[in-house]
Amino acid sequence: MKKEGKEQIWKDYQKEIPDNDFFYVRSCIRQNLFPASEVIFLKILREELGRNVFETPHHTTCGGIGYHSDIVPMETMMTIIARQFSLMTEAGFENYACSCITSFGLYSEVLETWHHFPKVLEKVRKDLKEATGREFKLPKTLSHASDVIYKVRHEIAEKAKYKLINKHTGKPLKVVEHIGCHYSKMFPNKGVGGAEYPYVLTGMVEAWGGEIIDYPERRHCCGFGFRQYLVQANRGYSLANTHKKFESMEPFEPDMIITNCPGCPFFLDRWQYVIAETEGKTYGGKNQGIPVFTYEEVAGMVLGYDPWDLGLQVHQIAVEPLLDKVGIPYNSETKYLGLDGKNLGKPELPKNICSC
Amino acid sequence: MGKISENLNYPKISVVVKNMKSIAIIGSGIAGIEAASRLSKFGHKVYLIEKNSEIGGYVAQWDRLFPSQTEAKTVLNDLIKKLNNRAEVLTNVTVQHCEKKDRQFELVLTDNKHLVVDAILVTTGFDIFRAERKEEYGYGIYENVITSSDLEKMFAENNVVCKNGESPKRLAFVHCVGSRDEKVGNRHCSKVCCATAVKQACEIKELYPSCEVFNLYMDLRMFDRHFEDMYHEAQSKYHVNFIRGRLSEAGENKEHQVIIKTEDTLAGKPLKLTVDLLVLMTGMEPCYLQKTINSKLGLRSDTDGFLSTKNSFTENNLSNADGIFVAGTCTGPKTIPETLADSRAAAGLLNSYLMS
Amino acid sequence: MINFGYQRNESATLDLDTTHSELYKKLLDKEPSAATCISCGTCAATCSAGQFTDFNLRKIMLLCKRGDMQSFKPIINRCMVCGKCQLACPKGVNTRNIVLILNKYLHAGKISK
Amino acid sequence: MQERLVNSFDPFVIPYTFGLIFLLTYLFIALIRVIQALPNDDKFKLLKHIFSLKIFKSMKEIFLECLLHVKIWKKNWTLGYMHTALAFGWFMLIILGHFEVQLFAPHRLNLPWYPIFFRYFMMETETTMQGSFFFFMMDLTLLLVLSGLVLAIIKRFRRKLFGMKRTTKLRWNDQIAVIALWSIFPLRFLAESFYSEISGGSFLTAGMGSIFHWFYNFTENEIYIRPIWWAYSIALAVFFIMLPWSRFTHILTEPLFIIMRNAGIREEHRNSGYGKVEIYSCSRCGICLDPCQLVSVASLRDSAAINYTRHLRLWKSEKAHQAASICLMCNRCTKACPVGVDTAALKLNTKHEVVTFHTDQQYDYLTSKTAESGAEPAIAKTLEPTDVIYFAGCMTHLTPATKLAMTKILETSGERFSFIDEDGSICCGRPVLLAGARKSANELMKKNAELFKQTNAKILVTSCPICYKFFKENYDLDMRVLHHSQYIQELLKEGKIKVDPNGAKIVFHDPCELGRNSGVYDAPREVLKSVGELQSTAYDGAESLCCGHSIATESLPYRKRHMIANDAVEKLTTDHPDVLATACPACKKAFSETNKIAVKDLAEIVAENLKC
Repeated sequence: MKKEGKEQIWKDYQKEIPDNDFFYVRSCIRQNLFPASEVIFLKILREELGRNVFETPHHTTCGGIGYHSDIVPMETMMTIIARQFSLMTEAGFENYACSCITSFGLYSEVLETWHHFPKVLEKVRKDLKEATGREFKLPKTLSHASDVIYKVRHEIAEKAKYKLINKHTGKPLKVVEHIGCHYSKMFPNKGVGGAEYPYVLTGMVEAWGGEIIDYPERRHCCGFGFRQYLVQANRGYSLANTHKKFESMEPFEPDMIITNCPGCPFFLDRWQYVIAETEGKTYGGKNQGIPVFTYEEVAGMVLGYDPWDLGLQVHQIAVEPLLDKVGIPYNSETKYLGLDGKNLGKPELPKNICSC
Repeated sequence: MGKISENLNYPKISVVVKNMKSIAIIGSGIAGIEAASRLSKFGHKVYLIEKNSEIGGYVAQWDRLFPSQTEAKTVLNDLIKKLNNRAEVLTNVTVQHCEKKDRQFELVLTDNKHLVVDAILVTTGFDIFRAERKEEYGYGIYENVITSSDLEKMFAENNVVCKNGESPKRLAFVHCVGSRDEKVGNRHCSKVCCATAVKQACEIKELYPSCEVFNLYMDLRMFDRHFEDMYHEAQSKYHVNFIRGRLSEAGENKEHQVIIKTEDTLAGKPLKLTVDLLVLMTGMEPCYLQKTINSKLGLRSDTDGFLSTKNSFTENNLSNADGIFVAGTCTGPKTIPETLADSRAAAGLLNSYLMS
Repeated sequence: MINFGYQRNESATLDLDTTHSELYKKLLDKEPSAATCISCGTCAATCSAGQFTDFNLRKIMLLCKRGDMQSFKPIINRCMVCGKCQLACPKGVNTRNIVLILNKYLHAGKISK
Repeated sequence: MQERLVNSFDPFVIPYTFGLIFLLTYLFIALIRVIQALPNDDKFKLLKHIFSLKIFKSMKEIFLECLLHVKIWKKNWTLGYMHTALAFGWFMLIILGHFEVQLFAPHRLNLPWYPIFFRYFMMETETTMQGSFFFFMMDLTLLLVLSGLVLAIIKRFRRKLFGMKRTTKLRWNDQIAVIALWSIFPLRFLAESFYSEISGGSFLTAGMGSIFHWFYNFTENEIYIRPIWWAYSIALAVFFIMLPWSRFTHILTEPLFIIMRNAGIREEHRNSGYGKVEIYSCSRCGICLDPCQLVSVASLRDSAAINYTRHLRLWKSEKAHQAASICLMCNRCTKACPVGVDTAALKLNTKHEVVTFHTDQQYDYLTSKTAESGAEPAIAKTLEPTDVIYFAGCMTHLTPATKLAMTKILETSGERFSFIDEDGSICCGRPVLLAGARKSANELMKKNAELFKQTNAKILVTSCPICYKFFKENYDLDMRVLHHSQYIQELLKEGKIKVDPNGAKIVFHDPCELGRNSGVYDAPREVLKSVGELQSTAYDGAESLCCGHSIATESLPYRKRHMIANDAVEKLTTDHPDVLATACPACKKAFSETNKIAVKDLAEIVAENLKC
């Protein structure tokens, strides 16, 4: 694939990302799946880079899972989002940043709807006012948390202790980037680099020394797809999608996968285990998977945080081989210790694939 | 305006032709008429030989022409007007005998008239496939099965009705009747039937807006300028139903409606349809007299029965015999503009031949 | 191997990279006219068996060309071999022989060279 | 007549004797194997036939066909004479030889070489002249054989004199056998001529002998004389040894074949023994080549009956299958075969070997709703009782004029009828049987029969000769089965319909399945004569051509079919009829596609001229 061609496209999709003063909202599920990611995000921005990020415990879900599962109606969802915006307004912020891709897609959709149908916006204002007495302003900017990290990627690179380079060979790590579908597939101009060749994660990986690989099914969904996973009868379909992606990337021998969505890293990670346990197939060599990371985890890694503080021990696919490649030290003894230093217990490890 | 175009079309050189040459044109369809008017303008003596009592060929039978819906009459009258009685028209005769003497030809016509000409232009045209030969389609057996030329006559007489005099509520066109059909010995595509069928479908809808119209096609060949527009109009304006499937057999019910059997190849299921009127899009075949004419003039036909040309790219107006030129549909199916262009090209070529 | 209560769905893609139309090549070798089919559907329209079953020669030939034998294997012997399709085919394809060859291959497992 | 030598043996008889013993041993084993392969009831039939008076009928047939070759005489006199001269002549040489030994040296009968080399061991004394009659007879027979031989050699180069456009090509095994056969008699002639001065001879041998002596007066001890006996013996030995591996096997198998056939044994199962005998009874005479349209029109020589049997003999089952699956099964070859080899049955067996696609689910959709499409089953509809059922047949639906004509005729006749396959039908099963699938055919037959029985009809009329043959011969129906030509003939005869003659010139083409394969020749002609002027052609009746669209052929390419149809139309229309009539939808389609002449089904012609 021609890099120049992609650069041509990236030029056309440059969104405005503010530099400071963010109103940050968390994802419903990431805290369970990748508990340290959001904490690391705040830590990097606030402590490493001295940015002002506001967070409130009063914010709720955006309603996205319910909305995409046909449970929450659109009006309800819009009112929930209006309430989030009122929290931002009340806190005096206008740069809205969210951790979740589904939320990001939903906010984009709602803002776009209100833009084209002002009457709907009026009704939502009225409904919110009646229900909660709150009022809101529309955010000036809407960023996904990965946009923010993308914005500060060079600052992180300057402070980095490690580079995404294989210390044994000296060559850049081969990284697969996977963007959440709702990041820019619905509104290409809302994502960095557009929908076809999004640049947001590529930019980070390039800045931190890695090399992005292109593979045929790069655009394909990770397989989450809400209904496809939530209903057990449909899970075979979800699995088939993930399988298709891995079959497609396998020949490129990727060292790791970086993602920016709550669902994607989870499914790309856990389905590798399911495929290994049902079909005996692994994609990172014999009994080895391809480790999957969120962008915050990768940022934390290059900044030299303790891998266990990044929550890498809750991954399915063992991360140690990757840490070894980059040369990040880790202590196997402390792997399963909680924040309070107590032993969390060691999980039962599967037979067919090397796990955490 | 008219004068300017006349002058542009016919260069002054025509006036200064000194030794007048003579040409026999066999066939007075549009190709023959157009060539005759060009050649006579160049100052040559033209004999237009016609087997029927009227000139104009098949175009005289048509009502309106695709894709512009121009009346065929108008086109033909224009052509005849341009000819301006400059050619000697010999009707109700065919060539009985032909002998080449030096560079001249001596022709004996069926009325024993002798002509000595310097060159011959063959514009014998085509014949319409006899639909009776596809017995399974029931032409001549079922009263409500007609051909496209029958329908064209009905349009001209403004009397498009079923046998019982009622207007059709449901009507189907069958494409490729006698074309692309190994079983009737016609492997070629007749080129004009697809466009004709779409044209006639629109005309039916124009006439009877509530009539349901179906076009059963194998491949829809909308190859020329504005054809695709016509097709688009048939879909968007007239809601003509297009079914990709070829008729296998037709039957008749008690009400003398036609029951047709086809496969909807896109749905992948056999399809049954009862229509009030079934129109068979009969294709083009070599003129039934072509073989006789070939034997008299020493011409050759290709395996498809249409006349061979010396070279299908650069010498497609030259026959295998020196001094005998060919133009129009006798060398393969053509649309009206193609036929006219071809006969103009032949006339130009003939002129330079005669002047050399 | 663990049973999770669900299985990965088989791909519905006609994957021409991994499937090989061996059967079609054999078919062409034995019945060259198979190559001249234009998928017009006349055979399927006139078919006696097709009125009652999913037997559809046009589709079968297409799937055979695409290397997907499994999907028509169960129905290929539904044909009564009456030859009506052959009489109706505008391209002179030996449809009957095609059915017989595919049958021989898929149901008897042998096909003479 | 006396023995010339004290010794009754000479080394040159060894090759001959060895060859003979080999041949007899081979024959014995082959016979045992054939009989073993016969199903038990066929063995019983054979025994019953041999020990009944009917065996004399077989004997007569063997004499007429194997020796005199009467059927070949009927085809062409020269060809017939050639076959008779060789077969009957040689047979007589053997018989007469044995008579001589029996009469003049009965104590030597146990020596198999004695009758063959009689003139070497025995001599005529001038005083008795006892053997002169036999010597004369032997010379006469030898002359007969030699004349046949001369013709056989001429035939290799000028086959048209024998009424054959094509003849067989010889393979190496046949070539050796033919060379051996061709040398036997000239060598015998030479040997006996040289010895005529010593042993005596008649007009031929003695005459030739004296010519030799006129040139050069040799004695028996001359070095070049005895080797001729050696050569004669070796030629015989080579021929005997090659016989089982050459076309000449038929000399020995044909009598057995005739006996078995007359015993009522038929080829029903592969490897039944009868089939083997049948294959080896093919003399590869090549008479079947010319009638075969695949050979004469489509240039597909490999599929001719003789080549098919050759493939079987050589165990080339794939090639045999190819030949069987391309065959039109028009049976013109069987009709022409002087031996009566019925390759149609053999070919069905060949196809049956390969075709095994029957499964229990194959046709279940005909009686029960299938899960796949959910369409109503074909046979579930109940049929009303009626007198006459009309079954147009699958293909007649593609010639709707025939179907409409039949409906009109049936309506005019006033008979109570029902058109049972108006909305399509189950196939009769013959096409699938012809493709070799017996079980599948049985299933279709069973289902159709059930359907027909519901109507309690007395007559089943069909427009398709393929269906007709099958309904008539393979279905066990409790009703009369008529082809529509027969039914129309009956209606005309009974006055239920009347026609106005229109005087059109009509040529009738006999469909293979109706004519040659079902024996219905007269009904269609009678019907057509009532309407127009029926022209006869060289291809009437059993001589009729195939239209090329036979349902039996599987792999014949369309263009070849079309060539056959074109050729047939040209041959049938030399007298420029107004219309070419036929009585089969496939023939009608085939001929219509040539676009040369108006082609009509006879039902159409009748319907057009019905007097209402």
